[in-house]
Amino acid sequence: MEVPLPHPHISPCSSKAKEQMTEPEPVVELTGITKRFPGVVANSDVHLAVRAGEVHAVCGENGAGKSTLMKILYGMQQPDEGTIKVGGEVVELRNPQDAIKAGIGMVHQHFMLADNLTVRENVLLGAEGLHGMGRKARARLTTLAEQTGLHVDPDTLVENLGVADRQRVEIVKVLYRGARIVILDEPTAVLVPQEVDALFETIRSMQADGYTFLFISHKLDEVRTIADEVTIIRRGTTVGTVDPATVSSHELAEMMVGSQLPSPETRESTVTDREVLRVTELRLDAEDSDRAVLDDVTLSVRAGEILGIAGVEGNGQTELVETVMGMRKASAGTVELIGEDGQLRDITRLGTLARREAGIGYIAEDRHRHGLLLRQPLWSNRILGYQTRKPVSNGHLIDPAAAREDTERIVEEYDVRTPGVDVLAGALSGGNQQKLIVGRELSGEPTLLIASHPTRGVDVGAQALIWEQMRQARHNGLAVLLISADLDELIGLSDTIRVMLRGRLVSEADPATVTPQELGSAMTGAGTQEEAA
Amino acid sequence: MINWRTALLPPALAIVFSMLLSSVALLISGANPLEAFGTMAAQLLHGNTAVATVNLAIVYYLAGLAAAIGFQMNVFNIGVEGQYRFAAVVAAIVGAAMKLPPVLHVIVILVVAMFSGALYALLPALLKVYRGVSEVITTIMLNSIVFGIVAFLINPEQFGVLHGNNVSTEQIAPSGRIPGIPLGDAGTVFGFVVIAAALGYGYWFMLRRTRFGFELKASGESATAAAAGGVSAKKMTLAAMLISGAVAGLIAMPELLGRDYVYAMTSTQGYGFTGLAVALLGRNHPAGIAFGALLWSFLDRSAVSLESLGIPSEIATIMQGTIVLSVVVAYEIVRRADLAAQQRRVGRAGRNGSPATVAEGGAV
Amino acid sequence: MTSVMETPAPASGQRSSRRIPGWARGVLWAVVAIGVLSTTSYLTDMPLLTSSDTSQTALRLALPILLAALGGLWAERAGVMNIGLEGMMILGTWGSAWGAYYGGVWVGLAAGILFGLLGGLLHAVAVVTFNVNHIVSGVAINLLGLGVAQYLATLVFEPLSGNPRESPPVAKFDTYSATFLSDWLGALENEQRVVLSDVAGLLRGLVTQVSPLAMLALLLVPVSYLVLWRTRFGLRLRSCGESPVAAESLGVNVYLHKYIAVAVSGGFAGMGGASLVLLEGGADYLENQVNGRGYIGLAAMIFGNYRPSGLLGGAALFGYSDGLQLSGGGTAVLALCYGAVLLLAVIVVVQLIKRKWFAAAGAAVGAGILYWIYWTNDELPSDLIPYTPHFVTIIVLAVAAQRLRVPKAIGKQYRRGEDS
Amino acid sequence: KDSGGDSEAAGGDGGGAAGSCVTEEAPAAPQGGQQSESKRKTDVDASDLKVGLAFDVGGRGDASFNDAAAAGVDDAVKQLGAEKGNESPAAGNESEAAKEQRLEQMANQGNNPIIAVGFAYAEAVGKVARKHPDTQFAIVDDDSVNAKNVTPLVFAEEEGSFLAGVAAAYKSSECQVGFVGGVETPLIQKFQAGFEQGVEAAGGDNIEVRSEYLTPAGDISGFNDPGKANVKAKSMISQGADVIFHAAGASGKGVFEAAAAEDALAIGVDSDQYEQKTLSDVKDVIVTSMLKKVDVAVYDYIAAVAEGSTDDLPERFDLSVDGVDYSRSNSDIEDVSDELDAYKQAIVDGKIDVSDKPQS
Ligand SMILES: Nc1ncnc2c1ncn2[C@@H]1O[C@H](COP(=O)(O)OP(=O)(O)OP(=O)(O)O)[C@@H](O)[C@H]1O
Ligand SMILES: Nc1ncnc2c1ncn2[C@@H]1O[C@H](COP(=O)(O)OP(=O)(O)OP(=O)(O)O)[C@@H](O)[C@H]1O
Ligand SMILES: [Mg+2]
Ligand SMILES: [Mg+2]
Repeated sequence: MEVPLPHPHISPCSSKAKEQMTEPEPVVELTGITKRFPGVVANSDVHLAVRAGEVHAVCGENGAGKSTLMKILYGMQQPDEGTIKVGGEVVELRNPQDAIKAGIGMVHQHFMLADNLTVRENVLLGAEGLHGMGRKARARLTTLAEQTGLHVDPDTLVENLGVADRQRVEIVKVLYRGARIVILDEPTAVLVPQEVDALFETIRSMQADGYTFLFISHKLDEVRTIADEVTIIRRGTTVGTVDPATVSSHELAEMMVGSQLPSPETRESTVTDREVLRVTELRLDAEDSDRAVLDDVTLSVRAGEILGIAGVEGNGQTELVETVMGMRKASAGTVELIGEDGQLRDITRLGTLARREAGIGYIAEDRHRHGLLLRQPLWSNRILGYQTRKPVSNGHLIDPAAAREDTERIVEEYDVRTPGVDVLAGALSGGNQQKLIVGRELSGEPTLLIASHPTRGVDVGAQALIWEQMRQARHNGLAVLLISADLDELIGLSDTIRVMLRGRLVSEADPATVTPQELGSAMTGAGTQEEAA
Repeated sequence: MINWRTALLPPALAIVFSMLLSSVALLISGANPLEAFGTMAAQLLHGNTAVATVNLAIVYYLAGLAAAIGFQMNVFNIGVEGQYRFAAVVAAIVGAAMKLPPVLHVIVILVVAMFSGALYALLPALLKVYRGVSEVITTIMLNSIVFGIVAFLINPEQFGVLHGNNVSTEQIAPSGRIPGIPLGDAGTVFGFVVIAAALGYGYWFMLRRTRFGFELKASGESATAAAAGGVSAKKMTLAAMLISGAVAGLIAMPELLGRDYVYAMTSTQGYGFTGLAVALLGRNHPAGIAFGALLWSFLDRSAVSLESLGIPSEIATIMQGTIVLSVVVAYEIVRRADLAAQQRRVGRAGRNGSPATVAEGGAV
Repeated sequence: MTSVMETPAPASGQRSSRRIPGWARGVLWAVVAIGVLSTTSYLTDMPLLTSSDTSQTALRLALPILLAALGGLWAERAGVMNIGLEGMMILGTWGSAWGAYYGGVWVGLAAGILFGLLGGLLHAVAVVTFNVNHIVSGVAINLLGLGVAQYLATLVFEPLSGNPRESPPVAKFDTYSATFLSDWLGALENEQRVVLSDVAGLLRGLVTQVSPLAMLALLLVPVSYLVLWRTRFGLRLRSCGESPVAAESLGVNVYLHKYIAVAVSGGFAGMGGASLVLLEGGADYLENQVNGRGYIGLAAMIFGNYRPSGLLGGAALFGYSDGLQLSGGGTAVLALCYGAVLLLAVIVVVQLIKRKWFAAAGAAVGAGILYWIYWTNDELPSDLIPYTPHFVTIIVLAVAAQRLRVPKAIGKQYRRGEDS
Repeated sequence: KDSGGDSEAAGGDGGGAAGSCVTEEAPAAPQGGQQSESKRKTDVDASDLKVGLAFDVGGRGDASFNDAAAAGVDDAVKQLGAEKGNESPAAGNESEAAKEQRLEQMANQGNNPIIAVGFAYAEAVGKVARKHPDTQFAIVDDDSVNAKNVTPLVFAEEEGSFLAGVAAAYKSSECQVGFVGGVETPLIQKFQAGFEQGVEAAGGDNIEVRSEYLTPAGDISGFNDPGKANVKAKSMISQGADVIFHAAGASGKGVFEAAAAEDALAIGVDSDQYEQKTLSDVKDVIVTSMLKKVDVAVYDYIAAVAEGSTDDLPERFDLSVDGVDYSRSNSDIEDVSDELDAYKQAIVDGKIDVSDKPQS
C-alpha cells in the first residue's frame, strides 16, 4: 500500500545540479572502504562518488554503516582498508582537522555541542584562528546566524536552546569553518515539517553557491525531495546509486531492506468508551520561577485509543510525559488511572515505580538518557522498570535466569538483531535498542502506554515492526499517549490529535482529515499569530 | 562470563612491573632487590606474620566494601575514614558501659557501630541530596572534624581513662568480645573473619540478586534512566551513603572486639583511605576487594620486614602506589590487546558473512 | 514559511540568578561579609576579627590551599578529576626544598613547580593515555608522592641534615610591604572607626609583609580566569571538559589539551607545596607537612563552583577561619558564631523578600541554634576549635546551597574515535 | 622590602633586664655543687648484649626523643662494648600489629635488650614480652606495662618544664609568657603543667601565662605543622608575650621563627635545640631548652641490664638523677642560671613539689 506522502514542492535548483552531473570528476570519492569494530563490520568495501555541487543522499537501515562511513570521511575514524579522494587527490584523513582543511564539515547525527558553553564558544571552538575571537568573529557569526535563521543571543548557553536551534548552531559551526562539502547525518530527525522546509531552503541556496552536501535520512520522501543522487547501503556495503527522480519511495525502501514499505495507518477504530487515563488541569511550574511549563492541561485517553500530541519541541510535551510518569512533581491538577473494573486511582502523588506498577508503560524520547543502561547487558535492561514484577523479579529478589529467558523471547519476537542477550545495550545500533525498549514496555502488559517519539531515528523496517506491535496492543485494549515529531506517524497512528503550544493544549485535529502542513501551522501557532516570512 | 585471562593477567603484570620499578629504587639506595623480595616472601613462613597479614586484610576488606558500596552509586565516599573512627569510639564507649550476656553484647556493639557510622554519613548524604553540596567536600571536612570529636569523647573528663601516657576508652567486658580462631604457633585469626566473609557474600548477593542492588547499580550508571525506571536517585544516594557508612562503622570492630578492647588516642588511623585504594584495586568486586586487601596488608607487613635489612619502609609505599597504577594500566593494555584480537577475528568472520560475537567492551 | 520560531525556553532554562553578573555578586558577597564582620567585631568587642594580623595570617594559611585549588581548577575544567593534588603538593615540598637549598628561593620555587608538574604528567599519562579511572590514579599518585618524597629525603637530605624527615634550613622569600599604604591603613585601623577601621585592618594585612610568592599566587587567579575564559587555548581546554567528542570533532587535540591542563594542575599543586617550604615561618621540607591541604584545596575548588573567583573565596574563608581560630582561640570562634547569626539574619530577610518561606525558615532555625550556642557557652570544647574552618565550610555550603556547574565530561574516560 | 629579621640576632636584648617581672625570691642557692656530673658507669662490660631499638614515628635523626634514645645506645656501644642490634622506625599511620611485628622480629633475631621508644608501644611491648620471657624490654614514656622483663623509662617532664617556666619568668620583660603544645596529650600536658608552675613560682600573679595547643589528642599533625605553630606563636607575641616555650615536636621550628621575627625569646624542648643543625638560623632566640635525657636513661638501662639487674634504676628519671634538666649552651641563660640551679635544688630536695597536671 502507498504512504500518504506530503509532496513538497520540487526545487528549481535541482535542475541546475543536474547540469553539473555531466562533470566527470567527483569531488569526493570513497573506494573500497572497510571498517571493523569488535563484533561488527560496519563498512565493507563501500564505494561512493559525490560530484561537486550536488546533494548526495545516503540511505540505509539502522546500523547499515552510514554514520561510520561519514565519520571516516570526516577523519573521526580511520578505515581499515580503502582510499579516500577529495578533489581528485588521495588524502589521508587522520583527524577532523585534516578533513576541515580539505573543506569537509559534518553535522552529526547526535549533537556535538558542549551544553555548558555558549553558542559563540561552540561555534568558535577549534576555529578561533579564522576570525579571531573578537569583533570580527562576532560579525561573521551574526551573518551566518542570519543566513541559517538562528535568532538567539550568541552568549546563551547551548543548554538553554531547543533542538531546532541546536541544529542551526551545528550548521553555523560547519559554515563558520568555510566547509564546501557538508555532511548532514540525519539532520531532520528532530524537526517539524516547516523546519525541514526551512532547512531544505537553506541547503538549496547553498547548493546554488556551490556547496556540496552529503545527506543522510531515513525519511525517503525527504530524500526524494532534496537529493540529486542516492546511494544505498545495506549491511555495510553499497547496494547501488540511483537517481531519486527515477525511483519511487517504495522501490528505494525495498532496495534498503528488501521488504515492503510500511504504513503508519491505523486500519479500523478500536476506541472504546472506557477511560484509562484522565489528566485534569495539570500545571507544572518551571524550576526557578512561577512560569508555567504546563498550564491547565486536561485530557483523557480511552482503552483502545491512541491519543497523539503534536507540538514543536520544547512546548511542554516532554514535561507532560514526565509529569504523567511521576518524574516531575505536578504543581497543581490531578492524574488519574481508571482500572478495568472502573475503579478510579489518583496517582498524582505516586512515584514513578508505583505508576509503572499501576500499569503504565513508558517509551522515553531519549533512549540513551531515559531508556537504557548502556553498560549493562540486554537482560539487565529487561529488568529496568520491572524490578518488582514477575517474571524477572519476585518483589525483592531479582531472577537473572528468568530475565535472560524473557529477553531472549523479546529478541525473538521483536527482531532485535543481536548476537545474544549478554551483549551490552550500548553495543546495539539505535534501532535495535529501540525495539528492545518497545518489547520490554509491551511485555509488562500495560493498560496505558506512553510513547515518546517511538520511532525516532529508526529505519523503515524497524519502524514497521514497532508500529505493528503498537497497533496490535491497541487492538487488545491498550490506551496510548503518543508524542511524535514525525507528523506522518502521528496522523497515521492516532485516533485523536491534540496540539500543544507553550505548555497548553490549544487545538484538536482529526487525523482522518488533517494534513501535515495544517498540523505544522497549528503547532507553530501560525493560525493565531502574524506569520513570519 | 568470567574471562580468566582478562581478570588475572593484569594484576600479575602489575605486580611484576612494580617489582621492577622498586628494584630500581632499591638499587639506587644500595640494597639488593633479590634479597628484599626474598625477605618479603619468607616473612610469611615464620612467626605469626601470615596470620597478622590476614588479620589486617580483614580490616582492609571491610574498608574496601564500605568504599565500594559508594562507588556503585557513583558516590565518592572519602568519608569512610571519619565514619569508621566515629563509630569505633562510640561503639567502644557504649560497649564498655554495658553489661549484657555474651552474644547479645557483641551484637549490640556491632549495631551501635553500624548505626554510628551511618549517622556520621547522614549529614553529607542529606546535604548532597537536599542542598546539592558535593559529598567530596563535606566528607573531607568531616574526616578532620572526627579528630576533634574523638579527642573530646576520649578525654578523661568525658568518657576516657588515662593509663600511662595514653588515653583510651574503658575496656569492654569479655562478654562483648569476639573470640579469635587460634591456629597454634601461627597466631590467632580474628573471629570477625566470619562476619567479614558473610558481609562480602551479602554485598555480592545484594548487587547480583536483590532489587535494591539492581536499583543501586542502575542509578549509579545512569541516574536518568533509573529514574525513568522508577528508581529515585535521591533515595539511592541516601541509601548508598548510609549503607556505606554503616559498613564503615564495622571497620574498627575486628581489632576493637578481637584484640584491643579499647579505642585509644593511639589507635590506628587511615584505614578509610586504604579502603578506597583497595576497593578500586578490586574493581568493586567482592573477590577482587579480598585480593586487594590481602595484597595491601602483605605490603604493609613487608615494610616492617624490610626494616631488618635496613631498607627504608617507604619502598613499600612506593610499591603500593605503583601497583595500584599499573594494575589499572595493565587492565587497559590487556583490554586493547583483546580488542585488536577480536577485530582480527571479526575481520575473518566478516569475509564469510557470519556474524561474530560482540565484545563486552567493559571499561576499566 | 515560518523559519523563525521563538520556542519557549525549556523547563530547565533561564535561571533567575543570571541577571546579576558573577563579579557583581562576588563584590556584593564581599561587602556583606565585611559588613557582618565589622558589626560583629564591634558588638562582641573582638577587634581580632578584622585586624590586619588576622588578614595577614589568613592570606598565609590560604596560600597553599589557593594554589592547590587553582591546580584542581585547571585539571577539572579539562575534564580530569584530580584527587592526586595532595601527592603533587608533597612532591612540590621536596622539590622546592631541594632547589632552594642549592639555588635559592626562585630555583626552589621552580623546582617545586617542576616536581608537581612531573606528578601531574604521571596523572595525565595514566588518565589520558591509559584511560585509568581518575580516582584510582589520584589515589596512586598520593601514595607515590608520599613514598617518593620520603625516599628522596632519605637519599638526599639525611646526609645534609642528619634527619631523614627534614631538609636542612633553606632560603626563604623576603617579604615586601607597601609601606606608605600600609602605614596609612594602619593609622586608619587604629582610629577605631566602625567599618572604616575594619576594612582598613583587613586590607592592611594584605599589603604588609607579603612575599612575592603570595603576590604571584593571587595574580594567578585572574590570570587563570583570563587564560581559561578569554583565550582560544582556554576555550579549547574547557571544551575538553564539557564535551571532548565535540571538541575532537572540531579538530581540537583533546589529548594534548588534557595533558597540558593536568601538567599545569600539577605545577600549581607543586607551587602550593613550595609555599609551605619557602615562606618565612614555614617549615623547610618536613615529612607529612602537607597534611591534607591538597584535599582541602580540592574542596575549596568545588566550593568555588569550579571558578577562579569562587575558589579564591573558598580558600580565603578557610584561611580566615583557621587563622582566627589559631590566634583567637575559643572566644574568637564564638564571636564568629555571632557573626554567622547576623549573616543568617540578613539571609532570612533576603529570602523573605524573595518569598522563599522555606529557605527563610531554615535560615531562621540555623540562626536560632547558633545564637543559642553563642549565648550558652563562654568557651567551646577546646578539642573542636582547631576544626573551626571545617565547620565553617560545611555551614556555609549548607546555607548557600550550591548549584554546582560541574564540567559535564568530568571523570569520564575518553578514547579518541569512540563516542557514546 | 621588609628588613630581614633573620640576619640580626633578635634575641639578645630581651635578656638584659632579667627578672623585671620576677616577684618571688629564688630559693637559697645550692651548696653541694653539681654532684650529678659523673654518675655514668663506664666500667660495665655489655659486650654480650645486642641492643635492639624500635623507634617511634620519626626514627633516628628526628632531633628529639628518638635521636636521644639512639644516642644513648651509641654511647653504650662505645663505652660499654654493647653490640648494636636492629633499629627501625615506626611509620606514620602504622597499625598496632606492625609494632608487634617489629618487636617480635627483633626478639627473634636475638636482640636483647630491646628498647621501645614511645608510649604507643605499650600494648605491643606487653604482648611480645610475655611471649619472650628471656628477653629484656624497656619502654620509654610509659609505665603501664606490668611484666618482669619490662623496664619503664619515664621522666619527670614537669620538673624540667618547671625550670623552663622559671627561666621564662626571669627572661620576660613584658610579664607575659606562652606555651605552645603540639598535640594535647597527657604527656604534653605535663610540660604545660610544669611550665605554668615554674612561671608562677618565680613571678607569682605578676606574670600571665597563655597555654595553647595546635591539635587535640590523636591528631598528630600538631607535631608536624610549623606553619600553624608560627601563627600561634606570633599571635601570642603580638598580644604581649615575649618568651615562649614549646613542646610541639617539629612544629617548634615555627615557634622559633616567630620569636626571631618578632624580637622575642623561645625555649626549646627534649634536646638542646640551640645546637640543632636544622635550627641553626634561629638558634639565637633559643635561650635554653628543657632537656629530657632519654639518652641517659637508655644508657643507664643498658648498663643495668649488663650488670644483671634493673632494680636499681630510678622509677622515674627526674631532676635528682639528671633525667631532666635545662641546657646552658646559649650564654644568654648564664645570668639566671644561679636562680635556676637554686630552684632545681629545691625540687630535688623536695621543697618544691611539681604537679604533672595542669591547674586549669
Ligand atoms: N565505535 C564503535 N564501536 C563499535 N561498534 C560500532 C562503533 N560505531 C559503530 N559501530 C557499529 O557499526 C555498525 C554501523 O553503525 P553506524 O552508526 O554506522 O550505522 P548507521 O547506518 O549510521 O545507523 P543509524 O541509522 O542507526 O544511525 C553498527 O552495528 C554499530 O553498532
Ligand atoms: N564503544 C562502543 N562499543 C560498542 N558499540 C558502540 C560504541 N560506541 C558506539 N557504538 C555503537 O555505534 C553506534 C553509533 O552510531 P551513532 O553514533 O550513529 O548512534 P546511534 O545510537 O546508532 O543512532 P541511531 O539511533 O540513529 O541508530 C551506536 O548505535 C552504538 O551501538
Ligand atoms: Mg547513523
Ligand atoms: Mg547509528
